Amino acid sequence: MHYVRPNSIEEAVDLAAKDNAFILAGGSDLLVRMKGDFVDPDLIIDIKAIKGLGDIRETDGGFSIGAAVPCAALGEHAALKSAWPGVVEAANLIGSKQVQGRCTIAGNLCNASPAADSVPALVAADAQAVIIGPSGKRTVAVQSIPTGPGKTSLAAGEIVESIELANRPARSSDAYLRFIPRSEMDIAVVSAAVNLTLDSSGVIETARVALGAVAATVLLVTEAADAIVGTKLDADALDKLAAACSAASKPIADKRGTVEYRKKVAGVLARRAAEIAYKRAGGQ
Amino acid sequence: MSGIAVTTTINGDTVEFLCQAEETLLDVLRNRLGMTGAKEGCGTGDCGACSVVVDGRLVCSCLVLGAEAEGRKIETIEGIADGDTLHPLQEKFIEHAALQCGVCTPGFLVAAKDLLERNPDPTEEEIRFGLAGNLCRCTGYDKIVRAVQDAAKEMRGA
Amino acid sequence: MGMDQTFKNKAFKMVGTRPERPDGFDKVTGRARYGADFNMPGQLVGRILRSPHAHARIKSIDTSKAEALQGVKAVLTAADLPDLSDGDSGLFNTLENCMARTVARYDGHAVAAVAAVDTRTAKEALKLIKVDYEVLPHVTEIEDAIKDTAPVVRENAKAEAGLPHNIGSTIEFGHGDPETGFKNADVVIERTFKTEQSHQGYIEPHACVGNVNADGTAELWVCTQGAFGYRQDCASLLGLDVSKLRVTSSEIGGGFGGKTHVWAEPIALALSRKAGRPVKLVLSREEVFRGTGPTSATKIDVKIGVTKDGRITAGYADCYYTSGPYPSVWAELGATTAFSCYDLEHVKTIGYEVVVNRPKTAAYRAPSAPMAAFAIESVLDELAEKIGMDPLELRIKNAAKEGTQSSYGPVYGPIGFGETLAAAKNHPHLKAPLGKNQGRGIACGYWFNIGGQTCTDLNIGVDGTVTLTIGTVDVGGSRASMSLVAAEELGIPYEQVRTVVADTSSLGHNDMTEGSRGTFSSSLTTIFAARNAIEILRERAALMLGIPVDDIVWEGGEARAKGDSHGNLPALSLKEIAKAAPKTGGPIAGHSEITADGAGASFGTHICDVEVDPETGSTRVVRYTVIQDAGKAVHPDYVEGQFQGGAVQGIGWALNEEYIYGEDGRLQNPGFLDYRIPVCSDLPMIDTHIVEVPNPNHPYGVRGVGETPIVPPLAAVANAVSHAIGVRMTHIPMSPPRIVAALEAAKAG
Amino acid sequence: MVEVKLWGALSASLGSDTGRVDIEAKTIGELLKKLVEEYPGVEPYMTRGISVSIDGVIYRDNWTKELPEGAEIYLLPRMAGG
Repeated sequence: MHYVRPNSIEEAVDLAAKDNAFILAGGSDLLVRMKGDFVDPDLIIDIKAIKGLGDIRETDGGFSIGAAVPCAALGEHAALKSAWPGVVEAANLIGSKQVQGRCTIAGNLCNASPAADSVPALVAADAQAVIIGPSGKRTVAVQSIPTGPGKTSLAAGEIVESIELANRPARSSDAYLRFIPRSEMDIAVVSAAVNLTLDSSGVIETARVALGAVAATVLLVTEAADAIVGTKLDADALDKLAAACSAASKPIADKRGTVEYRKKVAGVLARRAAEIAYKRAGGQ
Repeated sequence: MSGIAVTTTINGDTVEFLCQAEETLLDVLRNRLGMTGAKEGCGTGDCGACSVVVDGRLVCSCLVLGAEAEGRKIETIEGIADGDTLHPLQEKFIEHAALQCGVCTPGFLVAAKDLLERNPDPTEEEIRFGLAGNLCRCTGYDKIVRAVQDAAKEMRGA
Repeated sequence: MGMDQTFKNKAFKMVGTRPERPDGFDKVTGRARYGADFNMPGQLVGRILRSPHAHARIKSIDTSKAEALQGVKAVLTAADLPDLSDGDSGLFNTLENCMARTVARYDGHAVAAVAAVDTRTAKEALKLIKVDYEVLPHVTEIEDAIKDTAPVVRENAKAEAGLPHNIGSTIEFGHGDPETGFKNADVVIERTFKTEQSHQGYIEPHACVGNVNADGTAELWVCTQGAFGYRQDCASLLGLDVSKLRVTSSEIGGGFGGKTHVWAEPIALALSRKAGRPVKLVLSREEVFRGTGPTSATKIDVKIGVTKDGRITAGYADCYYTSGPYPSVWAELGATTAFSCYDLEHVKTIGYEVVVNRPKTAAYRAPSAPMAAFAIESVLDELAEKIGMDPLELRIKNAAKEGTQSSYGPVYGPIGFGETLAAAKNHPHLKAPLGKNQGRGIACGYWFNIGGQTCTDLNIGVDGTVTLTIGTVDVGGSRASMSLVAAEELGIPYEQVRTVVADTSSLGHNDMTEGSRGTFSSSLTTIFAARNAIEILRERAALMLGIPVDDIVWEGGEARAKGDSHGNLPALSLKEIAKAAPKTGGPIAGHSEITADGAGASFGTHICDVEVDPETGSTRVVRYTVIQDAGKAVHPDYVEGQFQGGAVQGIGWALNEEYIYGEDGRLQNPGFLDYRIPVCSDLPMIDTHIVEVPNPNHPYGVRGVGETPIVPPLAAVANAVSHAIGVRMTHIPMSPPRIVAALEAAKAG
Repeated sequence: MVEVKLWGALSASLGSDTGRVDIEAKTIGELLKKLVEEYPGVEPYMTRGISVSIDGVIYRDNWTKELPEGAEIYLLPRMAGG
């Protein structure tokens, strides 16, 4: 096993193309998998020394979050927190304070766990991932990266460089909720993120609803969004939203929850997240 | 296999060591540097007993590679007291009987110190959530929370 | 004075105060040394290979490739260990659990071990060991195990006549005739309760360093609840001389019963013996869950009858407890404690010890009592509801008191159960209003407490400072308590006493710190050792003053001449006598070696408020109060700490902690992420109220306190949840999916 | 002569219908010794460990403890703890 810490993204890309090479950003997934003997890397590529990857940049179009930014730093960035409260609250629910000091949203995305906390919020936010690889740079929607538990669409040598969050119109907000048996330090049994924009009268103009831990990948549930667009999130709209989320959920039964439980709670959380997002966006 | 040469700063002292790529910072602290204050309760970031601060960030040292320590500033439980003068948190943990077996105590102190540096006047809820990454099986947390509250008060000079 | 154990209602100067613990500085600075914090020169790294199968015959183990790997110094299988097949079955089982001999009996059962120069080599060597398994059918659940068609967990075990083959033993307690009692009842409730397997969850994994020399001398550094017990077990299992094996207990990072049994320690010693070098063996968290002592899973069928005015007419319980592959005493302890809080005319309990393909059940804090209390206290709660009586009143009405014949036989002496109930009745918690989706539960619990072999030395230094050497491992502050007791007896300041825990070569045998015996037993020997030392101090003072020893009394930490004829003689302080000791006869020390008995039983009453989210089944404990009889709290901080810690372990068990096995018989959640012990943000402050009804068999009135606090919480939380949601919960843990499922089932009728 | 009360299973294996037996003994040690002599069926229970309760106080390992006249004496399985 070798450890390298390249100074440039190009160098990292070259190294990442090698067999059994793993990217180390926060390490909160990689080191756990190494400890459990699930992986035994030949090469570990620490990307934290690469210039820019540790920064959150405010661009003309929004925010660019470097792949090596620890989640704790998201919560300390006032402008980001104010613009994307749902994304930030999701990132700040991963593991513990100690884990948040290490883990990154890019890592959370690339680890491709169906229960990843930040991914539903990023999907609801329509976040884009900037990918650099042997054949250059490309930008894709984050939901296209995880393709199944532990699997991604990234080609050999491809590295996520940053996550991009676009500016939203006024009267927009988002929220993320997850269900865990404890109050902290847990993996989502079910999770839901809602991102919405209101018109001046408080009617929902656009919405995106994403669910975690109820399928092999995060689900973007358009039926759920449709159920609340054009409404002021009245009781009927909320019921329809919840029903759409429960219907869209295709969970497995495992040690963390049953199929029935996850389907039901997916609806419950989506409803609650929608209410929070609506209020944050200025809805009454 | 040759080791990786690392130069780092631990509790203000420059420290050099050799380690293998797969060794964690916790392994290095405990097995190579003889600093056994950080404990391995799980090795997977779930218990907080190995908490240290790296470049101002509270982390589990079991989730950091030793090689990553190069050029960093690391603070451990061994550096919290000023010589034989205990930090107020250490004093309050003893005074409030906030430890029984004591194996989680180093991690709690490192985490609590980080918490109070970020938030000198936390509510009980903020303390509880701030320390949720540290497991204690003996105390039920009651006396730990009280010790942190009291230390915060003393540190604020209130 | 002397060895008189009876309670003397003396006024205390030290006992009952809250000084700082002597090991505090080490523990807050990271200097305290736990199991894994110690190294021996030239030590090797030990690692254990564990069965991936729940049940499999070991046809062969090929270790040749592992042995050939550069850096591997020893590979161990059961073939390297003594064959105890024809000896004591208890020892045989203990050793077989440490390393499977012919059959791996659970997922995680050790089958081989290596000692190598470093971790990487040791891990590599494990991969090179080839075990040829013949996978056998397995059974992990009680309901399946007690079927006649169930896979046989213990192939050579003889079942009791008429009982399924996986029932290792049965036991029955009680008096009167329950059937008669049920006939006299106005309301009878019969229900089945289930609890899942929980783990002690100590934060420090098992760790030791063992060294066996060619001359048969050996040493073991280890985190344990009892160095002497580990010495006895390791020596017996490996054929070592007890006196040649020196065991030193490290600071212990939690045990709760789990570190009263040997696990990897005999393996470390056997590896060292084979490799000819010291071996350090530290278990991973996963190994702790898969390979060391969880508690029993249980199924308990309860039937209780009451009259309309709240008198219990009869109680009956069938208690099924899993013991892993090795039958032990777990069902027995459930059956003894089930109804022990109550004064019953007709009561009967039957315990069934069920063997399953799960890890060997180990003691966990009041072992077996919490599950039985869950069943009984739940039914009492429901009965109270049915007859329209306050649940606390029902318990007050039926509470055991001095003179009551316990459900397991003997008549109780002075006990403090009634006082805990009275304190609960007057507690503001009971009167506090409840909010929406909130419910309140109360429950009671009992634990016997034990004494046992105990030995203590008290040595007085020439400067008059005192070293108290105890042999009961300090698991939660007992060194502070023992210093208080020694200071109390000698009449000197607390700071003048230092208490240390002895290794096995420095003191006579001490039983484990288990059964809540630590403070009870070692305080007795401390008192006796101090009194022994005072006799010598008086003799020396007499010599120094030139008067008869009978004219000297020990008061206020000094020797005083009594009687008119000695009016002008100065009092001699302990320091003055100590300073003269080299000239007056040599070192001054006191000793005590006893089998402590008469540990007073301790009863507790808990009050719990919860709030349940009916949509997600999420439960938060919003208020919790522990009321318990401590006899006399020597150091109240650490008594409260036991109350709080025990209650929270019970809360975790009640709500989330459980072993989850897959269809393949493998443990699904061997880590702190999915085995969810409570975190700080899950809990409120835990209020405590110490009741003090003196134990008549202790000079200060001390009772054991450590275990009782975990007995009531399963029931207290379950009663609170049941009231909050209006549905009776009968399955622990009450995880969110179980609560939602119960609500849906109730809705569906 | 002291009257010794037995728990259920032990009582059955000693062939006692009443749940009690009379033994001529002055100490716990003597009691256990006589018990094995007179009731060989007790042997397996002895191996597992027996405690003796005298007037409600449980003794686990104390052969020298005297059995007072008229005391309530109960045999119990050996208690353990965590």
